[in-house]
Amino acid sequence: MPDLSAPSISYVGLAPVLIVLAAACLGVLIEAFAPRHLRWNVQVALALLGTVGALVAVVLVAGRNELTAARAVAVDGTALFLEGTIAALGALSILMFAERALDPAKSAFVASAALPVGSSADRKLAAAPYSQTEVFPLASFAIGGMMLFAASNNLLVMFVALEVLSLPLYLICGMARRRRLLSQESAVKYFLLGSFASAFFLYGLALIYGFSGSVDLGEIRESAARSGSSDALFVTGLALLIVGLLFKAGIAPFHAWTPDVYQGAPTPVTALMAACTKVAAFGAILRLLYVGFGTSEWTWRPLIYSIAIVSMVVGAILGITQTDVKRMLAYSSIAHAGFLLVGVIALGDAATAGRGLSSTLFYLLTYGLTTVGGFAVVTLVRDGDGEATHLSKWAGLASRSPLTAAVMTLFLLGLAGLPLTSGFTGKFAVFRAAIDDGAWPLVVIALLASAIAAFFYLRLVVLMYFSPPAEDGPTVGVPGLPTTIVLAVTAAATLILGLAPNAVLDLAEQAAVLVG
Amino acid sequence: METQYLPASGLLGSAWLLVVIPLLGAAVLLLGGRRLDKIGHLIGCATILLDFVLAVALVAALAGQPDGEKAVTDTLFSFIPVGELQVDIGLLLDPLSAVFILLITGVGALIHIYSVGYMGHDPDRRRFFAYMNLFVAAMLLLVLGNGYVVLYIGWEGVGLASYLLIAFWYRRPAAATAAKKAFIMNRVGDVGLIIAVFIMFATLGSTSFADVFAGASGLAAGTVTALGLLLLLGACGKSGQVPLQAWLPDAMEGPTPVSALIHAATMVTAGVYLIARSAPLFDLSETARTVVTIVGLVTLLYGAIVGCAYDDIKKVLAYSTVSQIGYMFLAVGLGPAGYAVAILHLLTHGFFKAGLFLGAGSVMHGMNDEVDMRKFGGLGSKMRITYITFALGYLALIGFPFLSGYYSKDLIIEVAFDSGGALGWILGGGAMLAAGLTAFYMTRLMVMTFFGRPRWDKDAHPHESPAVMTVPMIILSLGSVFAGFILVNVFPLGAWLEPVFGPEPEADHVVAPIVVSILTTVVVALGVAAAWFFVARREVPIRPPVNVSPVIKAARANLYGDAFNESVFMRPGQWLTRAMVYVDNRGVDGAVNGLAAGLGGTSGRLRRTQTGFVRSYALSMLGGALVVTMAFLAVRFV
Amino acid sequence: MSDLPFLLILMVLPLVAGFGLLAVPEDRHDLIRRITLGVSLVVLVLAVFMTVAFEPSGPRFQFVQSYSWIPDFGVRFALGVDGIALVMILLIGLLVPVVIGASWNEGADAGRGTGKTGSMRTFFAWLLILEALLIGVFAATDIFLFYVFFEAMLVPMYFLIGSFGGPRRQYAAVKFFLYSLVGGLVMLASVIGLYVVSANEIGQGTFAFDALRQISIDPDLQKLLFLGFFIAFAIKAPLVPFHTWLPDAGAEAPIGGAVLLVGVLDKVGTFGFLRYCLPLFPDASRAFAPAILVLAVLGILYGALLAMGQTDMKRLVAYTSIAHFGFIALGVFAFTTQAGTGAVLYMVNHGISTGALFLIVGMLISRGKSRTIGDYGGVSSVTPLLAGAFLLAGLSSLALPGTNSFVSEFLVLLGSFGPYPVFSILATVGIILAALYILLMYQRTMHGPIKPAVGGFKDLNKREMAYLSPLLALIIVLGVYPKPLLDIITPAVNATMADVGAEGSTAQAGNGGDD
Amino acid sequence: MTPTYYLVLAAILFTIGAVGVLVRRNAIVVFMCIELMLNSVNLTLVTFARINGTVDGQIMAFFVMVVAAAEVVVGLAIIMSIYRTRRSASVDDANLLKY
Repeated sequence: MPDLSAPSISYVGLAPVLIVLAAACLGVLIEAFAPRHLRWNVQVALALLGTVGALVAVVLVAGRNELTAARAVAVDGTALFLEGTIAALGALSILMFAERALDPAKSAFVASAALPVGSSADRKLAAAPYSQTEVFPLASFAIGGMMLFAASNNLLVMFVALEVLSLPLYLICGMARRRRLLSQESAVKYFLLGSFASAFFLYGLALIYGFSGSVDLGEIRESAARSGSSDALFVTGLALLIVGLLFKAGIAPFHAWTPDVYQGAPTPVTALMAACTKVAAFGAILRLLYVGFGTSEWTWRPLIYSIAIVSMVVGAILGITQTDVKRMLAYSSIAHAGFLLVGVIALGDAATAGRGLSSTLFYLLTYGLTTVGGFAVVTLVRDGDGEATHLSKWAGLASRSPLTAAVMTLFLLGLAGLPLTSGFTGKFAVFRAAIDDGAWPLVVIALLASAIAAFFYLRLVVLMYFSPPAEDGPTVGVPGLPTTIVLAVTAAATLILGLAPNAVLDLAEQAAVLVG
Repeated sequence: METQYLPASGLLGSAWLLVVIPLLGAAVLLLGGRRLDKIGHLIGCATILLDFVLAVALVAALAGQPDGEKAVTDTLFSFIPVGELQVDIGLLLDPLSAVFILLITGVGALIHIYSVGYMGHDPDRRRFFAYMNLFVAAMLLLVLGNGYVVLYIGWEGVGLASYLLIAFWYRRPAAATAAKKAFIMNRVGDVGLIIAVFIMFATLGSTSFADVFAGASGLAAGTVTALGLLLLLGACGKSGQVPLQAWLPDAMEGPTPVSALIHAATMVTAGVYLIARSAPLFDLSETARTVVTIVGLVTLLYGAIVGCAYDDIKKVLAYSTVSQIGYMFLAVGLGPAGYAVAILHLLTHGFFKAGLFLGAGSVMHGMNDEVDMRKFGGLGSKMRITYITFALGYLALIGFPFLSGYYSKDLIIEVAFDSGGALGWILGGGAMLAAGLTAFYMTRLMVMTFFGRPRWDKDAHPHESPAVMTVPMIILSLGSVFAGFILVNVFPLGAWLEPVFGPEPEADHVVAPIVVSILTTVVVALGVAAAWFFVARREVPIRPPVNVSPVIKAARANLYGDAFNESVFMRPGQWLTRAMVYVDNRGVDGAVNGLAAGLGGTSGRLRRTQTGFVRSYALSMLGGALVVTMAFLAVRFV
Repeated sequence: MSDLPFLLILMVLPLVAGFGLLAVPEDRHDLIRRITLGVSLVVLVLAVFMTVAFEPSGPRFQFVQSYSWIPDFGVRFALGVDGIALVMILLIGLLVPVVIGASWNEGADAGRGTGKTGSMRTFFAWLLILEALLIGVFAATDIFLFYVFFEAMLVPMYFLIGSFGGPRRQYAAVKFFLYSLVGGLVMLASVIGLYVVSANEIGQGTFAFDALRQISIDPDLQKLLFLGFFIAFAIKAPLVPFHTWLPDAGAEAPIGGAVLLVGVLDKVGTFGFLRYCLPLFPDASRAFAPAILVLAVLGILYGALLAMGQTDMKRLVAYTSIAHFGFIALGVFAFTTQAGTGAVLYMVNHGISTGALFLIVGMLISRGKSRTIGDYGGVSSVTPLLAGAFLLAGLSSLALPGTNSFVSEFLVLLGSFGPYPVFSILATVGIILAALYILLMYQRTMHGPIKPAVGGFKDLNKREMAYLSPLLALIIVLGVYPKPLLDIITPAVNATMADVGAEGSTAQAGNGGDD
Repeated sequence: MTPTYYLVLAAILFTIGAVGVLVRRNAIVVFMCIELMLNSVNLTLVTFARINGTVDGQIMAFFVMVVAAAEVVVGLAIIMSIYRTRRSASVDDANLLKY
C-alpha cells in the first residue's frame, strides 16, 4: 500500500490549461448570477480573456521541459506549442461565437435550446435577440480539455481530458439558431458515436493497464521494452487506444461522423471542432505513439501508413461530389488528417525525428488557421434561413462581393497547397520529412490525392468567379468586428506563412521536443 | 576539278545589288500601297532594266578577268554561326551564274515590259509587279549564292513568289488551289535538298560550294549517291520533272506573263542549274547521273505525249516545257559531255518558250482570255506580228534547221547516243522520238490557232496587241532565231563555261553527228507531216471527239498523273487526318476525361455509404476497430 | 554591367503595378490601360538593356542576386540569367505590351450579356502579375523558387482563361489548371527528393541550381527524379500524349491570354528540359533521350495532321504549336550544340510567329464573330493588309527561309541529323505538312470568292498595326540576321551540353547519314 | 477461482454492449449499451488491479464512473431535446444529414 502523499504540481507549467478552465468555471457562475442583459458581453470578454490569457501564459512558460503532477501532464515544447495553437484557434472560434452582426437575431445560437423545435414558444423566440450564453463557458471547457488532451502523459488523464473536451462539444453542436433539427441531429450523432469511441479508448486503456500495470506513458514504454511487448493484451490495447484517437481526429475509416456533424453544427462550432479538436487529437496521437509506444514502432507503423493512405484517398475522392460547402470542408479535413499522418509517420527515424515532429506541428497550425478562416467566410454567405451552404448558392459570388470571394479563394488555394500559401509550406515540410524518412511512395500518393482534392477546391473557385450569379442568390453579410478580426488574422496568416514562414518554422523546430 | 573562288573586288563586288534592287522594288511596291498604283509598273520595269544593265556590266567585267580567275565570291555577312556550323550569306559570280543572271534579268525585263500592256486593265497591277520583282530577286539569289544554304533561301523564295503569282487571281478557287499545289510539291522537293544539306554538314562540316566540292572526293560512294539523288529530288520539284511534274501545268492558272517567267527564264530552270552547279558531286556518282538521265527521258516523253492531247493552248505549251526541261535533265545527266549542252538548250529554250508564251498571251489578249484552241483558227491574218513571232518560236522549238532549237536539241540527242551502250541507244532513241512528237503537237497548235477557218465565239473580236507587248515578242523571236547559232559559233558557250565544268571531253561518236541531225530532221518532218495530215486536212470539231483510242484518253488525263497523286497521297492523307482527329478526341483526350469521370463515379458511389444512420456509422467504426485490431495482431503474431 | 538588381526590379515592378491597379476605380479604363502599357514598356526597356549589357563570354549566370528566404528549407531567393533565360525574358518583355495592345478593350464589356465575368481592371492586373511570375520562372536559380513560380503562374492564367475566355472557358480553365497542377505535384516529389539527395551528398540540403549541378546522383535514382521533372515539363510544353489541354485552353483563352500561354508559358516546359533535366540528370537524360525523341517526332507529325483536321482557327493554331514543340524537344534531346541552340532560338521565334498568328486570327474573329474557318473566305480582297500580315505570319510558321523560324528549324534539324538521322528525316517531313496546314487555312479564309459575311470587314486600324508591326518586323529581321541572338544563346547551350556530358558535340560528329 | 474469468466476462459484456449499440433503435437503449461497455471496462480495471496487486485500477474505476455520470447528464439532455421535437427516440429517424 503506497503512501498517498500528494504529488508536487508545477502550477506555472499548467498555467495555460488552468487559466482556460478557470475562465470556464467563472463563466458558469456568471450564468448563474449575472443579470441576463450583461451576460453576453461578460461571457465573451471572459472567454476571450481565458484563451488569450492561456496564449500569453504559453509564451511565458515556453522553454520548460518537464513532467508534472506525478508525471501525469507534460510541459514540453510540443505540449506548449499545441496548447498555444489550440488557445489561439480557440480564441478565433470564440470570436466567431461572439459575432452579432450577421444573424438578424444577433447570434448564431439558439435562444433556448430546451424548447422543442417549431413549438410556439420557439417560434416566438426565433427572432428574439437572446441566446444561450452558456456556449461560452462550454467552449472554454472544451478548449481547456483539448489543451490538456494534447499535454497528458497519462492514459487516464488523457481519457478525462477527452471527455472534458467532448461533452461540451456535444452540447453546443445542438445549439444552432437556424436549422435546429439538423443541429440537434448532429449533436445526437456526435454524442452517441463519440461516447462509443471513448468506450473503445477506455477498454484499450484497461488492457494496457492490465499489461503494464500502469497508465503512465513512460512506464508503459519501459514495460513494453522489458517484455518485448509480445503480449496480445498490449497489442489489442494499443489498437483500441488508437481507434479512439483516430475517431477524434476524424480519420478514415473512423470519419463517418465528421461530414454530418460538421454540416449540422453551428458554423462557429464546426470551426472550433475542425481546427482545435484536430490539433488536440494529433497532439494525443503523437504523444501516445512516440512516448508511450515509441519502442514498439514496428507494431503500429505499417498500420498508420495504410490508414494515412485510406484517409487521404477517401477524403479527396468523396469531396469531389459534395454539394454543401461545410460538408466539402469536412471531407477536406479528412484528407488533411491523412496528410498529417504522413508527418506522423516521418517521426519514425530517430535521426530526423525532430524534423518530422516540427513539420507536423507547423502543418497543424497552418491547417487550423486556414480552416477557421474558411468557415468564417461560410458564415458570411446567407439567405432567408441562415447560411447558404449549398454550392449552387455560391455561383457568381465574386461579382456580388469580390472581397469575400477573394478571401475564400485564398483559403481554398491554401487548403489545396498552392505555393505562396501556408498550405504549401506545411505540405512541403511534411513531405520533405517523409521522403527523408524513406516514405516516398506515401508522398507520391499524397501528392496525387492533393491533386484530386484540388479539383473540388477549384470547383468552388470556378463557381464564384466564372459562373454568372444565380437569381435567388444569397446576400453576403457585412461581418461585425469579431468575424472581421478572424478573417483578417487567418487570411494574413495564410499568406505570411506562405511567403515568409521562417520564424514560425524555427519556432516549431525548437518546440519539437517530447519528454516522458 | 579544283575550283577556287577569288574574293570579289571592284565592280564585281557589287553583285549583291543584283538581288537587292528588285527586292527593294518589291518592298516599295508592296508597302507603298494604293498611292503607287499609277507608277507601280514603271518602278517594276525600271528596277529590272537597271538590273539587266548591271548584269551585263558584271558579265563583261567577269569576261575581262584573266583565265583561271573567272570565279569571284563575295561574303556579305555571317548568317548562322553556331559552333562548327558557320553559314555565311555570300555570292558567287562565275561563268555559270553569269549565264543565268543574263537570262533572268534579260528575259525577265522583256516579260516585265510585256506585262505593262498585258496587265494594263488589272486593278492589282502594282501587286503583280511587286511579286514579279520578288520572283526575279529570289531567282537571282538562287543562282548567285555561294553555298547550298543561300541557294536554298533563293530556292524557297522562288517557291513563294510562284505561289503568290499563280494565286494572283485568288478569287478563282482554281488559281488558289493550283498555287497551293505548286508550293506543296515544291516543298516535297525542298525536303530532298535540305536533307542533302544536312548530310553535307554531317560529313563535311560545311555547306559552301567551295568546301563541299573540295571535300566531295573524300566521301563514301554511298554518301555521294545519296547526295546526288536528294539533290535530284529537289531539282524535280522545282523543274516539274516526273514524279513531281503535276503542279507545272496547273500553274497556268496564273497570268500568262507569269507562265512565261516561270517556264522560260526562271523557276523551272532552277533544277537544271542545281544539278549543273553540283556537277563535281554528280561526276563522282555514276548511279546518280544515270537516274538523272532516266528521269529526264521519262519526263520528256511524258510531256511530249500529253502535249499532243490537250486543247488548252497554255497547257500544251506547259507540257512542252515539261518535255523540254526533260531534255535538259537528260543532258546534265550525261555528265561533262552534257552540262554545257544542257545550259545551251536552257538558254535557247528560254528565248523561244518565252516568246511562245507571250505570243499565246497576246492571242488570249485578243480573244478575251479564251484558251481553247478549238475556238481559235485563222488568227494568222488578224494578228500578224503575233503570228510571225509565234511561228519563229515554233520553228525554233521543233528544231528547224539552223534555228536556235536545232543546235541545242540536236546536240543533246548526239550526246545521248554518244553516252554509249544500250542506255545510250535508249536515251538517244527516246530523245529523237520526242523530237518528232514535239513537232507534232506544236504543229497541231500552230494549225489550230492560226490557220484554217475561224471557230471563234460570237463576241470575239481578235485584234493585234499594243506595241508594248509586241516589241518584247519581236525581240524574243529574234533571239529564238539566232541565239543558237551565236552561242555555238560566234560566242561559244562551251568555252565560256569551261572554268566551271572543265574541258569538254573529246566525244567518241557512236553515230556521226551529221547522221543524227539528218535523222532528227527527218523525224521532225514526219511529225509535222503527221500533224498536217491529221489536223489541217480536216475540219477541227468545236467539241473534242469523245470516242477516241485509250491512248488519247490517257493522254488527255495527263497519263493519270493527277489521278495517281489524288488516290495515293491526297485521299489517304485526308482519311488519316480524320482518323487522327478522332483518335485525339476520343482516345487521348477521352482517356483523361474518362479518368476524371471514373473518379467522379467512384465518389458518387462511395457517397451512398454515408447513409446518415447512426447505427451504420457505428457499424463502420466497429468494423474499423476490428480490422485495426486484427491487423495489429497479424503484424504482431504472424 | 551595373549592380542594379535588374531581375528583382523586372519582377517587382509589374507585381506592384498589378496589385496597384486594384486601387484604380473600375471604370477608369484609359487610366488602367495607360498604367499597364507604361509598366510593360518599362519592363521591355529594362530587358533590352540587360540584353545589351549581357556578356556572352562572361560567367554562365549574370545579373545574379541572392537573398535569404527560408533557411529552414535551405531555400534562397536566388535570381540570375544565362543566355537562354535572358532571351526568354526578352521575349516576355516584348510580348506583354503587344498583348496589352491586342487586349485594349478586354473586359470593357464586362457583364453586359457577354457572359464574361471579369472586368478590364482585373484583366490587366492579372496580366501584369502573370508577367512578373513568368519572369520569375525564368530568372530563378533556386529550384524551390522555380517551383514556386512554376505553380504560382497557373493562377493568373487560370483566371485569364476562366473569366475572359470563350464559351467553354470553365472546362478549359479547370483542365489547364489540373493538368499543370498534377505535373507540378509530381515534380514536387522530385524536387524534395533532389533536396534530400543533396543533403546526403553535401551535408546540408540545398536547392541552389549550381550546387545541385555538381553533385553526382546514382543513375537509378536519377531516372526517378528525372521522370518527376520530365512529366511536369512534358505536360507544360506540351509533348504528345500530354497535350490535350492545350487545344482547349488555347481555343477558349482570350487572344491575349492565348498568346502568352502558347508564346511564353508553355516554353517553361522546354526551358525546364534544358535548364533542369539535362544538367541535373545527365545520365538519365541520355538514357531516356531516344524515347523522348520518339515522342518529339510523333508530336511533329501528329500535331501537324491534327492541325489539318481542325475547323476552328484557334484550335488549329494550338495544334500547330504542338508540332512546333515537337521540334523544340527534338532539338533539346539531340544533345548537339546546333540542335540545342536551334531549340532555344525556336522558343523565341515560335513565340513571335505563333503570337502573331494568334493575334491575326483574333482580329479575324473580332470581325467575323466566329472561330470556324468555313465562315470566312475571300477575306484578302476586302482587307489586303490583314491578309498580308496573315500570310507573313503563316510563312514564318511554316519556316520559310528569310523568316525567323527557318533559322531555328534548320538548326534543330541539322543539329539532330548527325546523331539521329532517321528522326531528323522524319521531322523534315513535318515541314511539308506545315506548308499544308498553313496554306490550307490561308486559302480557305483569304482566297476564293468573297463570302457575304466577310464583305463588311474593315482593314487593320492604327492600333492593330501598332502592336502587330513589331512582330512582323522581327519575323523578317531575325530571319535575315539572327546572329545577335545566336551569340547570346550558344555559350549557354554549350555549357548545358557540357553538363550533360556532350561538350563540343556537334551534328558533324555523327555518321555519314547516307541512308 | 482465477481472475481471468472476470476478464472474459468483462470482454463478453463489452461485446454485448457494442452489439447493442448496433442493433437497438431507441436512443436511450443505445446509450445504455454504451454505459454497459463502460462498466465492463470498470470490471476489467478492477480485475487487473487485483491481478497486479495495486489499487490504481480501482481508483480509475471511480474516475470512469464520474465521467460516465457526466456523460449521462449530457447525453440525456441531448436525447431529451430531440425526443421532444420528434416525439420519437429512434436513432434511425434522425437521418436528415447524409451523403
